[in-house]
Amino acid sequence: EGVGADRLSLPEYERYGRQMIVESTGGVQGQLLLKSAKVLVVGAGGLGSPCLPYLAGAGVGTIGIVDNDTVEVSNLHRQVIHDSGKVGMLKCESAREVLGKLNPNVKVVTYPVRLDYSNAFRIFEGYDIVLDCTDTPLTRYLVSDVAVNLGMTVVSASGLGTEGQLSVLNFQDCGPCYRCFYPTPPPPTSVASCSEGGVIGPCIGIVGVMMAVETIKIILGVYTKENFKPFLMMYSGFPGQTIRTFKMRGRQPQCIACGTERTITKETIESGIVNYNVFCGSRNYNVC
Amino acid sequence: EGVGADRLSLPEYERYGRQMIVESTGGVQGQLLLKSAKVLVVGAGGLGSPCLPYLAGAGVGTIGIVDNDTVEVSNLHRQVIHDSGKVGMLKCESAREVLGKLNPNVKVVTYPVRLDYSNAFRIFEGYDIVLDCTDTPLTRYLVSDVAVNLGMTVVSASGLGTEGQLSVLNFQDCGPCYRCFYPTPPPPTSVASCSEGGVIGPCIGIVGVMMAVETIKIILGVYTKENFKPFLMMYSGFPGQTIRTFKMRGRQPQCIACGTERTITKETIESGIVNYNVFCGSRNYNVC
Amino acid sequence: MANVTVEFLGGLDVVVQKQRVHKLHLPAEVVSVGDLIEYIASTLIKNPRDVAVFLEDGGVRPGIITLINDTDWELEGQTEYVLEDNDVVSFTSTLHGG
Amino acid sequence: MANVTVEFLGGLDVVVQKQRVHKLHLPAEVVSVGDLIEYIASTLIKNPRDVAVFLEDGGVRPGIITLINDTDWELEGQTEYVLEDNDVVSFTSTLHGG
Ligand SMILES: [Zn+2]
Ligand SMILES: [Zn+2]
Repeated sequence: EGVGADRLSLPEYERYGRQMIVESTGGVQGQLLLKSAKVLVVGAGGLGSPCLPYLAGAGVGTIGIVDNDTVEVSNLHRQVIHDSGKVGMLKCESAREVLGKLNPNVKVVTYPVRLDYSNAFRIFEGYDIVLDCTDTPLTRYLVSDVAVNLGMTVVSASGLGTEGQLSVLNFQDCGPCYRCFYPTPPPPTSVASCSEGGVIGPCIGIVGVMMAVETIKIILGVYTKENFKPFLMMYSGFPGQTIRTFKMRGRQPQCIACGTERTITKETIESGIVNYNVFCGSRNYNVC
Repeated sequence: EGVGADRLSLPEYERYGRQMIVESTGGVQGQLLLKSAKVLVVGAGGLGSPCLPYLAGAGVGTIGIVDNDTVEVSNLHRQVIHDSGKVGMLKCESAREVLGKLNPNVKVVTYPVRLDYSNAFRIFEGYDIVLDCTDTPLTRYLVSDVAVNLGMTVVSASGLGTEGQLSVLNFQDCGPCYRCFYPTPPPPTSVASCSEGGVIGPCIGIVGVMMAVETIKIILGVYTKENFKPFLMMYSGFPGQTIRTFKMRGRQPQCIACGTERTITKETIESGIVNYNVFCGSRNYNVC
Repeated sequence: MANVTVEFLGGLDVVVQKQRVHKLHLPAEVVSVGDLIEYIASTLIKNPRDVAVFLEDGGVRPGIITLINDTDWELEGQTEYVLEDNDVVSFTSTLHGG
Repeated sequence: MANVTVEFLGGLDVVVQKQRVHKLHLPAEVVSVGDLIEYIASTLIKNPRDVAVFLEDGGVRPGIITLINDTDWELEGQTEYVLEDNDVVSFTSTLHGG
């Protein structure tokens, strides 16, 4: 179906027509923005599963997927992009298969590695936006720090139980970063009492699809430097379904990652001076 | 993996463990409720696509799918359960294939027919809950009328552009029905000015996943006759993502479907006396 | 005299220049929601053909739900409801797409 | 004297008997959000071991976001903010699951 990145083929018009006629997408121009967009999704689990098909379906031109986990039966109640026949397969490869069938126009690149300080820059470079669909504080700080250094916008989300949170970080390299919100990492011991929280599949699923909506808005230019206001959205599934939007602080001048006197740079990250392992307590962090 | 409906096998414990430990699900008892639940989904399009995998993933024991449409390329930006290789295939069969791979414990029954007054009762009977994922007023009135006559709860949703609506109707045969909210059908001519509205995939996607959350709550008994309050939820995706919950009227005594002097009965529906074709103008209703 | 917010949701903003939210300073003679509906039809809707999308036989068109402060107007007295300062009146078309 | 609503979100309700929303009629000496935090630690949290989930070094534990009327308390003066009637103060743990 494909033609060059600067125009749409007839099959592409047919495929995307029903979204191109929505005024907010900006029609052909918007579709070309989607086509030339490069989005990196870190984690093909409970958030990445529902998010990825909508990015591919919408026609995001290049999608990278970072995940070194393999599919387990216990994932499938919420990680519905995978299936029982793929147990043991790498999640990034499982997802690639699905996206390739859904929309062959999309270029899918997989990274079957655990994201860490030594490989993050190499993986992130070349992408416009990164989606943080990971499940540990370590990676959340790392994703944010690397994105800030590369000037990338981050769509960051998380979920547990019946709740989820979503934020757009380092928006156009002027919004707040993860460290602006959370300058001090949480102590591993403080979260012990509610360990093993579990999660309702469609509750984290909604948050994953919300990430796709935010990503599309960023690509289409719905958010601008002028109108963007830092926020944290909080979804709750029980007893009633609600989304609350909290107005958040802007970029913090004293932030060690994005502030005026930064100490978190490509050099300090890659040399291992920034100690991400401080978050790696023995506690299970998927909790509260 | 399966054993009888009254207990869980070890593989089922493994598969559902991460949701069973969420307190709101009620653990083993809740999982058994899901296992014995029979849910009918009318429409495997923009709403059914994201909803169905979460119902199957959660372990809803029996899922019926009614849809006589075939997959088209122009559907795929939002109907992400299907794929490009399935163009021309019946949507209900395409969905069945996906659900079967995701969770082989689930019994999936397909109805490749257009729901109408003559076949609705035969299809609905035996199910506990029906999900209205259809796209015309005709079917919305029909689904509600038949459900009221069978005492079934309806999870009804719709979406267009960047917005969506969701309601739980005829809850436990005492909540309001679709006709309580909309006693008079909209005139076909009134909606001409915004025809061909289009839809953003993940926006209708979120509403579809929200349907799965509501369905699971109904099955688990989170809503009771005592605490259930009629509502209409309204999701908007642009510019910010919001869910608003409107408090709605209860069952209307004068309602011709669920009121004290009903004229819409199995007999009047099946004999064709209730004229659903009045909604079938030449206008495209997928609009406003 | 009342300052009210009026919203047009579910695509209904097409009748009011695609502006979803209108903050109105109402003239003294607009007292009830019924008055407000007349006021919208005569003042806010610029194109006379659009009135038929909003009204039918003088009432809000079937398929449009009216809400007063996020509550179904059926529970609030419908057209009789007397507007208060800072009230939010919302009209939403019923969506049918699926 | 102020009547405020306090919410514990993101799983933080474990420290207050799993009750997410508390409507409090505060004693006169609870004036600021800082006072409120002490009040919560001494009165609302029943199990002394749970205080460490909520507080660290006398302040709200890292990883918990505090909101005053849905706005980050960093924008409202943090602990110094003087409570008013009907204020909503929310504490939410940061979720990490994905
Ligand atoms: Zn920062
Ligand atoms: Zn009724």
